[in-house]
Amino acid sequence: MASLGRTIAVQVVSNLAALIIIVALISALLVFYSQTILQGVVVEMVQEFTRNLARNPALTPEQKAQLINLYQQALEVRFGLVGNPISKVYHMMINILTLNLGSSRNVYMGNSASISSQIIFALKNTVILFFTATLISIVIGLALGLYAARKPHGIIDSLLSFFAVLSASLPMWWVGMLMLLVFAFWNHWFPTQSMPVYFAIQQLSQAYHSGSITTLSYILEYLRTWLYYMALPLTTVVLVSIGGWAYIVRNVVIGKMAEDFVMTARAKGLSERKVLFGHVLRAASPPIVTTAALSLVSSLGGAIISETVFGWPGMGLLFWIAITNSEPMLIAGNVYVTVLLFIITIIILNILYVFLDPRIKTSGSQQVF
Amino acid sequence: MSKRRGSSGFRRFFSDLRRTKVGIVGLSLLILFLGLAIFFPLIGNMNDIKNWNNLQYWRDNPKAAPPCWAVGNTFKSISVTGGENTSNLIERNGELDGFKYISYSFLYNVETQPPIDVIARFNISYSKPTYVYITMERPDGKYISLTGNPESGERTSVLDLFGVDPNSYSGDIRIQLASYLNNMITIRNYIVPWLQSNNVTLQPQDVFRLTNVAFSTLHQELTPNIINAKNVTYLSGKYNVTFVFYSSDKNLSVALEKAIALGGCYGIVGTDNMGRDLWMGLMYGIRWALIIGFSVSIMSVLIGGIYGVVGGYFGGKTDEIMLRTAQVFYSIPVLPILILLAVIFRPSIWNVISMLIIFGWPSTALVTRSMALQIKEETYVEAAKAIGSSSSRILFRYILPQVLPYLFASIALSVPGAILTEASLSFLGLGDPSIVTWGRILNEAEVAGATINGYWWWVLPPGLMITIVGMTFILIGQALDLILNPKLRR
Amino acid sequence: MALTAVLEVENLSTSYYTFRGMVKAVEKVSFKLEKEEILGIAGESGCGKSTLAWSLMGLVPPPGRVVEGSVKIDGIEVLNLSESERRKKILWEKISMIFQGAINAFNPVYTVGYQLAEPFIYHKNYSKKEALEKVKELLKMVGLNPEIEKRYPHELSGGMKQRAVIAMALALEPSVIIADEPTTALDVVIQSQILNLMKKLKQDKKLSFIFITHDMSVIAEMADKVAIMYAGRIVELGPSEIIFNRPYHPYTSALIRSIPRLRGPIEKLQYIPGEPPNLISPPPGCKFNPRCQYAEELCKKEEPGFVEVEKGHFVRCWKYDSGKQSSGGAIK
Amino acid sequence: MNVDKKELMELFSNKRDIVLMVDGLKVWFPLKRGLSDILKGRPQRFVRAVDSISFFVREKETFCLAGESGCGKTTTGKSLLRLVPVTDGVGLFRARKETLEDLKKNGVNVDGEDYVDIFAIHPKKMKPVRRDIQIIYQDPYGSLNPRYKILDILKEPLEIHKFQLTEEEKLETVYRALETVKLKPPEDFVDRHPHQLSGGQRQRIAIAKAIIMNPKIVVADEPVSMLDVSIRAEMLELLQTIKRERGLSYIFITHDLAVSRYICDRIAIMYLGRIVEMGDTRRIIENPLHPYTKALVAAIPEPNPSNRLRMRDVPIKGEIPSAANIPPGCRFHPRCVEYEKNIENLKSKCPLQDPPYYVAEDGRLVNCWLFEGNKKIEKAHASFIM
Repeated sequence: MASLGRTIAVQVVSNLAALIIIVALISALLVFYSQTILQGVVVEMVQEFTRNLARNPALTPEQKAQLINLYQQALEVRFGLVGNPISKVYHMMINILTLNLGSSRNVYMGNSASISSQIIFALKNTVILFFTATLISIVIGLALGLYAARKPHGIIDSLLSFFAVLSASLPMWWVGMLMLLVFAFWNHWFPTQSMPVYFAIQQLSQAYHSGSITTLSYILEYLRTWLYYMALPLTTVVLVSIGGWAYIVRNVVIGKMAEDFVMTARAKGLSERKVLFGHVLRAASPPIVTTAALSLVSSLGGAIISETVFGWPGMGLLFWIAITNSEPMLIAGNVYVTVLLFIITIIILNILYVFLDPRIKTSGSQQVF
Repeated sequence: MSKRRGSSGFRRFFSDLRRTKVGIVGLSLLILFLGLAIFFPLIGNMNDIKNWNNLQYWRDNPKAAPPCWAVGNTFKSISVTGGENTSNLIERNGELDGFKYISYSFLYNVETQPPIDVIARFNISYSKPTYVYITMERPDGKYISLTGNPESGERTSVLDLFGVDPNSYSGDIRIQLASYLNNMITIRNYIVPWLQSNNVTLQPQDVFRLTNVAFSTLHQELTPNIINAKNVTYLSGKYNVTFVFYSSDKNLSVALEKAIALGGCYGIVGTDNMGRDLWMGLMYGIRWALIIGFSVSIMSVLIGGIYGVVGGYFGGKTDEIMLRTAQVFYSIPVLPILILLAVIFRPSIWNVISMLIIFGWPSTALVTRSMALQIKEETYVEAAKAIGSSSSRILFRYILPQVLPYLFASIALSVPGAILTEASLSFLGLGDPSIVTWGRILNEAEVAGATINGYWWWVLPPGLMITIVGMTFILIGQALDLILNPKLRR
Repeated sequence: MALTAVLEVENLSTSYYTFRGMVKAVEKVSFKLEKEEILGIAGESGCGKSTLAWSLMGLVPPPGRVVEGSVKIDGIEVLNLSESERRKKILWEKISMIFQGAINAFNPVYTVGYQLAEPFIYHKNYSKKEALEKVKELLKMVGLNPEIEKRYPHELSGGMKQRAVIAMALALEPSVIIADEPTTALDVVIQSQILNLMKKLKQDKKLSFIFITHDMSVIAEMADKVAIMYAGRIVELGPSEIIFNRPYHPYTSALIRSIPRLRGPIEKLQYIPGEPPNLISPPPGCKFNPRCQYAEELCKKEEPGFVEVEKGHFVRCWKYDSGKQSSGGAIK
Repeated sequence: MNVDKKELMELFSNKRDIVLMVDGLKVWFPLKRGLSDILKGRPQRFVRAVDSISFFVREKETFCLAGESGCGKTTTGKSLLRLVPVTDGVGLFRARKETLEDLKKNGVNVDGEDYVDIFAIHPKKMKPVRRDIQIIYQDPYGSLNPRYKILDILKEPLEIHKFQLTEEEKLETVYRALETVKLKPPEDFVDRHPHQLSGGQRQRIAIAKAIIMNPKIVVADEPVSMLDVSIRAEMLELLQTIKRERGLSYIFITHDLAVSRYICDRIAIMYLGRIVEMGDTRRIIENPLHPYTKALVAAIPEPNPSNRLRMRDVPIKGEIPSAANIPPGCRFHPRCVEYEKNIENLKSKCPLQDPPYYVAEDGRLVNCWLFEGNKKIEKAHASFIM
């Protein structure tokens, strides 16, 4: 068992090191980013400030110059453009790692400018959409993959492989555009933008609190609203990820079907169903669970472009808004949270892997990495 | 002797590829795309691509027009050039009470839908004040004069219509009838009087409504309340638009460059909102897709492959360090960082490609490392050591040849990813503006709200091309996987 | 005393339909297994002995299929039973299998105890607790510490895994037990312990075994009756004394004389020239003719019949097929 | 150079008929230490695969290393070619003249005028010696590079050691090697790939490859155990004819004592990395002295059907321990039936001290306290040459 503890410790350390290296990379990029881009933003704001100052006759030119100067410095401090780059990178890293991200210039999501609350708000939405979509596609994919694996090279199997090939090369955001075109533009079943889901929810809760609708209809209405706004993005994500996922399951299961213990189980008179679900699936569970967990977590990063196309207020859209509005700390926070969740999952997976595959418990060699 | 071994390996390799069904489909599609990419200048024309960003070049095309095969009863564009002897063009010149005149009559036939515009381009030169008179004759014999009618003493100078120096000028002039007619002054001066003369009741607010339908109204059946009639019926038959240029300058010369009656549809895949021919963009996009796809996948697989094999074979410290770096790269969320880099450095296509390579190699490295670890344990590798072969000989003659087939498969399998990521970047507007790629076309579609305006021909084909090219390589990759020994990849 | 046959096999043939062609792995095999008897099936690699084992249970792995023939266990015809009937009534209840220890006959993610309990749970629908008791008994019976039921297969040594596999096969005390190369992967000392264990179990539990291996010495150690297989056919079948001391078939005698001995004079070992037969395009006539020193024209054209030269001793060779030729007696 | 080695070299230089003398060979693999082991300061533990063995091989002799799996016989064979790291030991080898010259050229101090200590050579400088010591592996399917044609497999040794031969001469050598292993006509085999050959044919290619540079010693690691019995005899005969023609010696590794009785001159029975009995093969098998050898011989089944009626009595207990924790004293004592029988007078020796090597009447060596009366060999020294 000792060597097992050692392996997990090594993995945890190496993953944390990876995290720190990534945060360092992001901070370096963002510092460089603020040097070039934000400098421009500051210059604009200062010019605008000088213009409306010029209209105010009461001030003498010296006072105006002084005020402009003060304003410029305040802005530079606010955007963190002061001090030598290395220490700036270092400070930014510390801020990111300790999650004190401050606030963004204006409110993009949720109701407060604090970056952490906006990220939580966006994360909540991404979880609602992408987590459920990925879960659905895992469940359907599992069933499809298992079904195809029972008759390798049968009709279902070749159909599945074709669909997997197709969905592996489908750009998700393009499928989103098509969905909007067909369902939102041509027959108006669904909204073209999902951002207003929150206003609808707010009106709904006001109507509920003012007592004008019953709890039951509130709940039904609540679900209907969510479904109404979420339908298109949800089906897109599910459509694109089912194929690939079913293909992974099919390959792993076919691999396990060729093992010797499958013949043993059959010889013992177990029905084909028991052999498949009892022995093969259980033996195939370690790789399947690992891939499932990894795809679930990487979905937390949201799909930047798909969310932009649908206007779904998730982590992806927040990242894109942060990019277009040059909000360095919002960018940093967003990426950091995605990577943090990814690495935490890998660590949990390494530990979980031990219980899934007893061979690891004793030899301690296997690594999800 | 050994040279032949290499080539026989490849020949056997491609003969296997042909055997599998999947391989045949993939291979034929690949040959098709390679052909289209290499021979693009023959099937498309290069200056379409050179002028992709020069909007002047496209101004004669209908804007955001669907492909003709898809739209049933729309007007099909007709165009004539000066001097072409066709029934659609009648040229006349001569003198009339002291003025030299040159006139071009452009005739076009309308079945159910009128053209959305009539555009004419002339090359004119004169040294005295010159005037222009445009009339339209409808199939029902009615005449509409669209500029000052010289017979009733009104003269419209070329200055008013073309904004050129009225006294002397030599060069090109161009007019778009629809945009000329769809403004208040022209409507009040010429359209309203003509309509009233044909007893069409016009309330004041109807005039405003005319501003964007004036040109098409001229093609309608004349009934009293045609302005707010529910279903519009157009007068079918031959229309004749005549451009007369007259000036006191005896050596006035006017040459018609081109006259077009613009149809409601265009070409094979239609046009975007700048009138650009999307078919050209799509076909040319193949070239860039393949360049990006191949360069990224080949480089990242080779780098990753060698790195993995060396790490796996030599093991120990190098392997450990390699594994950790590959891990770091592997847990980086690729798209956000790529977007960040693209925003900061505004990269050219070649920087984007190198960025994709930097993020691409770890996945191959991890697989080839585990393969090298497996092959290293084979008896024939130890036997090679026993007869004294050096590590490099073992690497290149024993391990790499076994890993090579897998590298081919993973090159094919990583092409779609590269194309997709570049397309995503260009879709966000971060691609290289100097080149025509599918991602960029889709970006322009998204910016112009193509989905919300229903321009399916602008949105569907580029995405379809990305998918089909991607599928081609995955089919080839799967075929290669089928004929390799899968046990090595576990 | 009239021994009742627990297993009768008549004219059994199994072929594999690979994309390279049809491989006739087992061709017209017939034999009987009496109660409390061990039938040894010996043959070199590729002679079809494992395919025969799986065909007896009607579980030939794809692309193989049983082409013809009948297999009766305790008088019940097995091959034309429906899939579910065979599973419920025959497999592991009437006929079970001892696998080669080396291959992972156990599912690595389940404990040894659970996999031994499965037959009780599915066939006899015992509860988990009752099944566990039976498993502990089984483990004691094969000389293993009952505690290992909690352990996983990879934690067992080769010898322990082999004993567990034997215990699993004996769970429902079936009438016929097929042992497919049970000791091939074991060291000689552990092999002798396992063979002793199987002998003891045969006497105590009155079992009937089919013992399949390529090692003739192990066959001599265990089998009452021996069948020698070559290219999918039984070329000689008879009591082990006859097979080992006065073999009739040229292949059997060559095989016996190519085994190096531990005791007695060191004679020059005889070997059989040529390569093992290619089953996709086998030579016409008797399949052994290319490597047989007595081969004649007839052997090259037609396949000899399976002739009972004396009580319980069958040979497939033209030298003894009285129909065509008459010189009898064993080959020296 | 410690005293023993000097003594050994004198002995070796005047025993001209001995081609290889190994003394005190140890191959210990360090065990991966857990975090807690390092913290508690526990000493580095080893898997003692080969635990100090000494033997010699004469010219044209087939010396057998026999024992069950995990006894260290293969590791011993491989250590001669330095395919495994050698922890300790002297290996005096009478190499060919050209090999000794090449070794001197790349800076190796050659001990004697016609021999060298192969364990003292740095692995990187071993290349010339590899011409003179070759290996044949057990698995015919795994020992040939699947991507090579047979011609390339056989030509590779010539290319690696830069034999000054033209292409035709190389082809000629390859053809002669194929004929030696009875793969006639060679033209049929040269262009084929390993997967197009049967197991027997591939093993012949492996033998051809081993003898193409006509080495002095060939380590044959279970060369026939994966072949069918019917073609095994043919292969053994081939090995013997090659030995006679080319005057090379075999180190024949096997677990099957019947095969070693047929082909080997001298045999060493190994248990847990140590030689327990060594001497003339026939005498040892017909009348084993060491308790482990007795058990080994008793356990081997014979092709005689009368055995089926009685249990085979094998005088041994329990299972083989792992080489990571070898029992104290005589490593066989926990399983030894003789120790159990007269535990009284042995309980001070067997479980406590490692037995020395005694010389039995017929000159064989036995590593067991039961033979305390006999002549003892002081150091684990090869000087006991009969």
